[in-house]
Amino acid sequence: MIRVKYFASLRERMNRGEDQIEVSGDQLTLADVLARLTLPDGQTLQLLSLAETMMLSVNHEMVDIDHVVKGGDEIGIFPPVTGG
Amino acid sequence: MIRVKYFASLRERMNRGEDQIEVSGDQLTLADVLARLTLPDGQTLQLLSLAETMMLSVNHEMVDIDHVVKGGDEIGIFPPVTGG
Amino acid sequence: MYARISVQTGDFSLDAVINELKQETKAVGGICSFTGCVRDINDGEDVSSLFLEHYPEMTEKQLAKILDTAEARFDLLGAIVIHRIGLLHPGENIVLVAAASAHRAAAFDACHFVMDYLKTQATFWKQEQRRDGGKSWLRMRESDEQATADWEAKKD
Amino acid sequence: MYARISVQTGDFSLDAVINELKQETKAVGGICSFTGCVRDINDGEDVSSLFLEHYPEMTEKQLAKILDTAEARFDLLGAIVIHRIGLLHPGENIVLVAAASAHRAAAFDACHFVMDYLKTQATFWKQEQRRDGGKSWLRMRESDEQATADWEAKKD
Repeated sequence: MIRVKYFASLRERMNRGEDQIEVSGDQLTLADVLARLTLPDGQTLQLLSLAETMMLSVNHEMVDIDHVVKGGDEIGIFPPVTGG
Repeated sequence: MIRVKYFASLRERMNRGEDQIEVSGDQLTLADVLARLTLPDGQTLQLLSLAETMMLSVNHEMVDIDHVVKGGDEIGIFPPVTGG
Repeated sequence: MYARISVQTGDFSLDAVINELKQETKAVGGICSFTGCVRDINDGEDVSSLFLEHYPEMTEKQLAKILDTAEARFDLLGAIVIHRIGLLHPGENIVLVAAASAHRAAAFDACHFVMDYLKTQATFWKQEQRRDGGKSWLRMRESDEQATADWEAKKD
Repeated sequence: MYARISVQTGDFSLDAVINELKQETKAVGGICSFTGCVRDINDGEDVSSLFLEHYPEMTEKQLAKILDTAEARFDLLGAIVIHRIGLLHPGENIVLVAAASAHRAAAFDACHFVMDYLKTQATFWKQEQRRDGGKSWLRMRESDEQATADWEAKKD
């Protein structure tokens, strides 16, 4: 099981704060995970990430889209940060 | 009459905070003024200024040693500043 | 190096932060601080409030990483980062970064460095609420990305 | 631009200064400040106190000139300079420069600029009193002269 958290405008567009996805024995990259997650209109996050910059984290560290995830990981998906 | 004020280490070395000097009709530069002012040991400020950096002001504006002074001016002579 | 990070809803006192950094060591010669606050106009829009969201488990970790990088790069004696979350109004404080050093150039550089990286690396998001009732999530500025890129280029 | 200069014996509050700059305009997005304080060790010597002398009629005029130059060069909304005089002990504040702008880069640059010029242009002198009883007037650091020269070189 992998927990996926959304923040800010992406959380609002997903209409939910998080998802949980099952992982099989296969090696799964973040790109694969994004292909499995869908917006309410059916569009995948993988498609959305081609049009808009998204930042990705695994276990609270920023990572790239080719990062390999494993069961128990917490993934964060969010728009570029705007604090300060 | 020209008023000359000394500050910090120079005030201590002059053993006085200020001097007054008479100005005749001649054009007087700050270099001329320094030649007229003497430390307690007889050394002129002109001589001292060759060995040590001194900052000069006329009427509270920083000026160069070739600045021409006139009666009523206030001259400041002091070591490089060290505030902040 | 003394370091403190706080993500909080309440306001902060800059005097208290300066004293905290000076308590640590009497070798401190200067403290540079940056206080960011809510402006009443942003990109031409009248702002009535800002809502600050963050990624709770991640934010402090990211800020700690930025302070570690600053400590390795600059001659620092201490640093404090405080960032507020929740609803904030024009004039209110959002963020404080303070960096203490024996000499001023390091304090200025480190404070600027931490603010620049916080802008592009720390997991905060601002939603602007306008006087006309509209709401929108702010976008990262290109100038902020450029500021971080400039520090990366200066690294060597 | 809002500007205030004070040469005073008493201490100052950074919180009060930040609020003063924010009162002037709600367009302020960031305030960079630098607080300089007395270190307990300077160039290897144990410092027991510093005595700050200045040229009363000239100091504020010089500081005003520095703020004018900063206003012409940076996108500033306000600036405050406070410098203490008299006898000060390790840990005590000496100087505060605060610069407010809509955006942070201008605030950082202006604050740093004013501090650098204050170091070489404002008529203050420090006499150091050491724990061994010795006293000496400090000398301007070459690094301070260099900092001003660097700003002059960057002017165009």
